[in-house]
Formats: sequence, structure tokens, C-alpha cells
Amino acid sequence: MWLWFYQLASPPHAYRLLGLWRPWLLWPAIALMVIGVYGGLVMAPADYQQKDAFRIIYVHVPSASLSLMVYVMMAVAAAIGLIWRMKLAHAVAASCAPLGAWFTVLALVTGSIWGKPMWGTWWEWDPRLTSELILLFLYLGYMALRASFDDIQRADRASAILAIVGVVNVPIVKYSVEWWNSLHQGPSISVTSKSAIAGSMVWPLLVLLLAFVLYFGAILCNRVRGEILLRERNTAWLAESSLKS
Amino acid sequence: MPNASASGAKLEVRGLHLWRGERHLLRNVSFAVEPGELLQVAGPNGVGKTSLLRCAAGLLPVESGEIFWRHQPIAAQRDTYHSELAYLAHVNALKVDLTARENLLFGVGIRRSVTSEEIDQALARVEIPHCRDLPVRSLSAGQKRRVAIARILLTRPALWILDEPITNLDVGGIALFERCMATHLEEGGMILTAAHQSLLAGRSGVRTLELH
Amino acid sequence: MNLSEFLHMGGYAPYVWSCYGLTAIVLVGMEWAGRRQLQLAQEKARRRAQMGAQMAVAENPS
Amino acid sequence: MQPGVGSLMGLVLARDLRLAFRHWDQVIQPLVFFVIVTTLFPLAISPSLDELRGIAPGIVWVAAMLASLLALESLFRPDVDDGTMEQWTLSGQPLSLMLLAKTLAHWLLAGLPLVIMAPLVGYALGMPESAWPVLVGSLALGTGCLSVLGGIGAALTVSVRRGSVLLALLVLPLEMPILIFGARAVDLAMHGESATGPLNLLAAMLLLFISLGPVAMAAAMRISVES
Repeated sequence: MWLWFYQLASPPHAYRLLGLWRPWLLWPAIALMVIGVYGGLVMAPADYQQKDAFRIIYVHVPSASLSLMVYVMMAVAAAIGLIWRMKLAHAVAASCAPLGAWFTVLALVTGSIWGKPMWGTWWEWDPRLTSELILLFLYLGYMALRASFDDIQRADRASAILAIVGVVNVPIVKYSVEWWNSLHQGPSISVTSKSAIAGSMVWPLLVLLLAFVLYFGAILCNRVRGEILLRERNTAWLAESSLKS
Repeated sequence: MPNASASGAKLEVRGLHLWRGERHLLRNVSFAVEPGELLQVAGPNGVGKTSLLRCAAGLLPVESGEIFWRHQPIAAQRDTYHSELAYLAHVNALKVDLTARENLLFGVGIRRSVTSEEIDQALARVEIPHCRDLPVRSLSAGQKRRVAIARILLTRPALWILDEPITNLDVGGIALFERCMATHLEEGGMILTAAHQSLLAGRSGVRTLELH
Repeated sequence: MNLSEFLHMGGYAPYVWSCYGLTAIVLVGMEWAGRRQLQLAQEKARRRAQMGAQMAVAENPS
Repeated sequence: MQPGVGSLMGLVLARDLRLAFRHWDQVIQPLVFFVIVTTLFPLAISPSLDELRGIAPGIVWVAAMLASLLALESLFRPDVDDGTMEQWTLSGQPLSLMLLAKTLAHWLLAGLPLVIMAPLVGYALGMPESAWPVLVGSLALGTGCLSVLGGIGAALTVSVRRGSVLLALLVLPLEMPILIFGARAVDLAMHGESATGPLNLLAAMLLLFISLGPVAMAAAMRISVES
């Protein structure tokens, strides 16, 4: 196992591997997305309360889960990069941030669009939306800190510390926002009470969640390859390696 | 008496490479400093003298190449290495609102307990006993440099890493500092320095490393 | 389940379709941005490699 | 013979307090800022105490957060600029403990005065005396958390140009839970309910940050001191 771990650390090898994996992530992701969207929009019955508006769940929940998953992945990659001084791990952390931020924005906007028919207002200080907003601030803070260093190595290590401090605080933020919200008007009906959803409503959600994860993986491959090149001194090996994306 | 002559105290740098942005600043730099030796790093401005010293002191992480102290990589023994080292930078690292005595009391105190008499002796040795209770703000640049040198004398480290040590020193100050360096070398201490004028020229154990 | 009913989405068409449209835009945008960032990095790396090669030749032209 | 941990932190604390007393004017600036910010709200909202009373805890806590953020500027920047921090990182002594002592000194100078002044400000915003103990207690614990979390942010941004705006962007989202529990505790106390829940949570967070924070601060400081 260690050989693989160290082999992955050598930039040309990692660069080539990521190029090979990418199609295997991209096309299944797109296929699953089509199936999931079809399942969610056509096959799933309308919700008895929210009627067809509930179909927004099929894009809101995957992007919300991705936004958190990507932050945790970013913090883990940062920790690995900091502890074992692996440039590849820092490259992964650097690539995760913008993608995670975009998923958070997506979750926020779809959440508030969904709020209009359900709560009658575009913005509601609902615990999930509020912690999603704070998560967006954490992403923006991470990217701002990373951008403020000229030297990539220093930017990597400084932002890694922030990512680790941030990930320790994410559960605290989530719990405190839940606690803060529950005091004001009692535990609000959870937007996605999973138990209430019939079977035929759930499978598209899981399919789309997997589709989003694979799609994120495919884009991450490209971004990490770019970040590897930014960190590499001698990139002579780039010339002869085939340059197909 | 610096315990430099104890078991094989030696600073060794092998194959040091450093980049600043796109520029390949240090290319495959290697050297060693043994007890009783002074190595002066020379070269035009911007060639990377300060960066080399900061890498040797363990301040600046190295991208490739190794640095050994007592035959062990410094990354593995950072705190013990630092406790045997004194680094004099361009800035004197003094608090201008504190007096010279207070600066030495706190500056040296965090590394080893020091008494008021020792501080007085050190200030006398660098020939500024009258500045003892003056706030550093009111001292001249040369006097501030002497307080910084007094701090090095008080911590008694085995290895001195000095970046442009004699800036702002007058002729008397330079002579005084060269005497301090000479006694440090005689006691088995080591010095790695970057300076434009050659220091302790002609003395045995003094070598120069040319960077280009 | 004919097309017009499907598009109508039980009266919530604007909300549902704006969400799905926005998601599509963001996902495609991510792919495009990722690809472009890689190309920029590749060009920069290639230029640096050539510069390195020239400097190497200049230093020891043997 | 290196000084022990206790005397090391004692030295750092003594140095910072001595430095601060030489510049008394700088020490009271966060306190004056705190009072000014709290007087903005009555001007903005309404002079009637009944209206202000409802949001008094929030006003005091937001003002305390902003004052502690402002005070963070003077935490590490002077030492990094004059090279003293570089000597600390090269001292061979545990940097995290030295930075913890420095944060404690900073809290004594910037955090404690706010805690002492808070009842006065609370009274001016119509807060009943019965809520004072919880106000002081929650602010004492809260400003401690704010100092340590802020210290990590300050260590990360001290060597960055225009670092103070970035510092706020990094630190405020992390401090939101402290604001939630702190303001909530005072609000509960004002309505006569027991505020032990949020106070315990604040104390737990303080312990978490005091134990883990200094390690992050030291790692961040070593990066900032590099260049």
C-alpha cells in the first residue's frame, strides 16, 4: 500500500493517473444524472403537501451534501499535506475550495428558491440555510487567505491550518445554529423529512447524490492536474507526455 | 563557554536548492562548519545570502537538500538545534519601549535564566554600560546593534548565524565585534555569516563561500 | 403525463425550472472553468520548461 | 538550564504587561471603541429603553466581538515587525505556550476591561441588574474564546499586506457560535430563566480553544515569520 501512496506522490505519475481516471468518473456521472433527473422529475409522484415544488430537493440536497463533503475532504487533504509535506495533497485541497464554494452557492440559491413556495419568503433563517451561509463564509475566507500569499508553498501551509481549524468548527457552527433556531420557534418541520418520502421518491435522490460525487471527482481531476503543474519546478516530463485532456 | 566542542558539533548543508517564485535562487549549495571555524557567505546583492542563512537556521523550509546539525537533520531536532543557535538578522529584534536591560532580561530570559550582573557584564563588554537603563528608542543604530550582540554573548550558543552583523557599527564597534567573534571561535564556537566586508580576514579557520 | 403538464410542474414551473437550470449552468461552468485552468497551467508549465531548457543550454553550451 | 514552562510564560506575560503600561493610551482604545459602538444602537434604533431592552444582549455582544477584532491588530504585528517574534521561533522553547501567554496578556488588556464595563453599558441599554452576573460571566468566557480564535487568525494574517480585513473575514464566521451562545445566555437571564446551558457550552468551547488553539497559532506564526 505504501508504494502506491508514494508512487502517487510523484507528480508525473499522479498527473498521468488523474488524466486516466477522469473519463471513468465523468461519463458515469452524466449517465446517472440523466437517470436521476428523469426519476425525480417524471417518475416520482408529487408530494401531497408541496406538490411538484418538492422536486427541487433533487438538486438542493445533493449540492448541500457535496458542499459539506468537499469541505471535509479539503481539510483532510490539507492535514495530509501539512503532516507528510505532500504537494499533491495541497494541490487537492487547493482544487477543492472553489468547487465546494460553488456547491454551497448552489445549495443556498436552490434552498431559498425552494423557500418561496414553502415559506412564502425568499430568505428564511432556517438552520440549514444559515449554516450553509456560514459554510460559504468559511470557503471565501479560505480562498481569500490562499490568494493573499505570493509563494505557493506558504499559501498551501497557511491555508491548510485554516482548513483544519475550520473543519473543527463546522460541527460547532451546525449545532449552535440548530440550537439557536430551535429556541425561537420550536424545531421547524425539517425540509426533507426522509422518513415521510415514499420509496419511489428516494432512489432518484441517491442516484443524483452519487452522480454529483462522481461529477465532482471528474472536475477535481482536471483542477488537481493544473495545481500539480503550478507547484512543479521542472515540468520537462510534460512535453513528451500525451497532452489529451 | 559554549559547549560546541562537545560530541561532534558540526553544521553541514548538502545539495541545497531554493526558488523564489520562478527564480532558482540557490543552486546545489553545500558546505560544512566545524568547531572553531567561521564561514563567510559572499556575493552580490539579491544572490540569496540571507535566504541561505535563514534556511540554515531552520526558519525557511528547504525544497530540496538536507541540513545536518551534529550529524542529524535539523527538521527532526528543531528545538534542540535552535537552543544551540543564535540568529542575528538585519533587524535587531529589540522592543524600543523597553530599556536595554529589560530587553536583555526578557530576550535572553526566555532561553536561559540570566542575572542582572551578567547583563551588566555583557553591556560592559560591548562598551555601552551607560545605556543600561535608557529606552532602546533613544539609542543610536550602532548602540542598538551592540545590545543585539550582547544578547548573543549572553545566550552563549555554540553556533552564531549572523546576517550583515556589522551594519551601523563604527570602527571601534567592528573591532570589538571581531574580538568577540575571535574569542567565540577559540572556545570552539562556530560562525556562519553573510557580510560584504571580509571579517577576521587572514585568521586560521576562516573560509569564504562565494554565491553567484 | 403529456409535455405541457410536465412543463407546468403543478404551477411551480418557475421555481423548479430555475433551480434545475441554475444547477445545470453551475455544473457546466465548473467543468469549463476546470478545463480552462488546466490549459492555462499547461501553457505556463511548458513556457517555464522551455525557459529552463534555454537557460541550461546557455549555462553549459558544451 | 532553560527556564521551566511556568517561568517562560510568566516572562512573556510580564514583558507584554510592562510594554502595555508604557503605552496606556493604546490599551484603552478597544474599550473606548466598545462603548462607542454600543452608543450607536440607541441613536440608530430609538431612545426608549423598552425597545432597546429587547436587543440589549445582542448589542453588547456584537460590540464586544468587534472590539476584540479591532484589538487583534496589536497582538502580533508589533512583534513580527521588529523581529522579536523571529527570535521567539528560534528560541528552542515551545512557541505555542509563549503565544498562549501572549494571548492571555492580550485578553487581560483588551478583553477584561470590556467584561468590567459591560454591566454599565448593559444598564444604559435598559438591562436589568438581575442579568449582570450572567452578562459578566458569558462575556468573560466569550472574550477568552474570541481572543484565542482571533489569535489564530492574527497569526495567519500578520505577514500579509492589508491583513486586517482578511483577519475579520477569517475570524468572524468562526466566532458566530460564541456570539449565539453568549447573547442567548444573557437573553435567558434577562427573562429570569437559567442560563447555565449556554454558559457551560461557552466554557467547553473556551477549554477546546485554549488546548488546541495555541498549536495552530504556533504553526501559523512559523509560516508568517518565514519570509
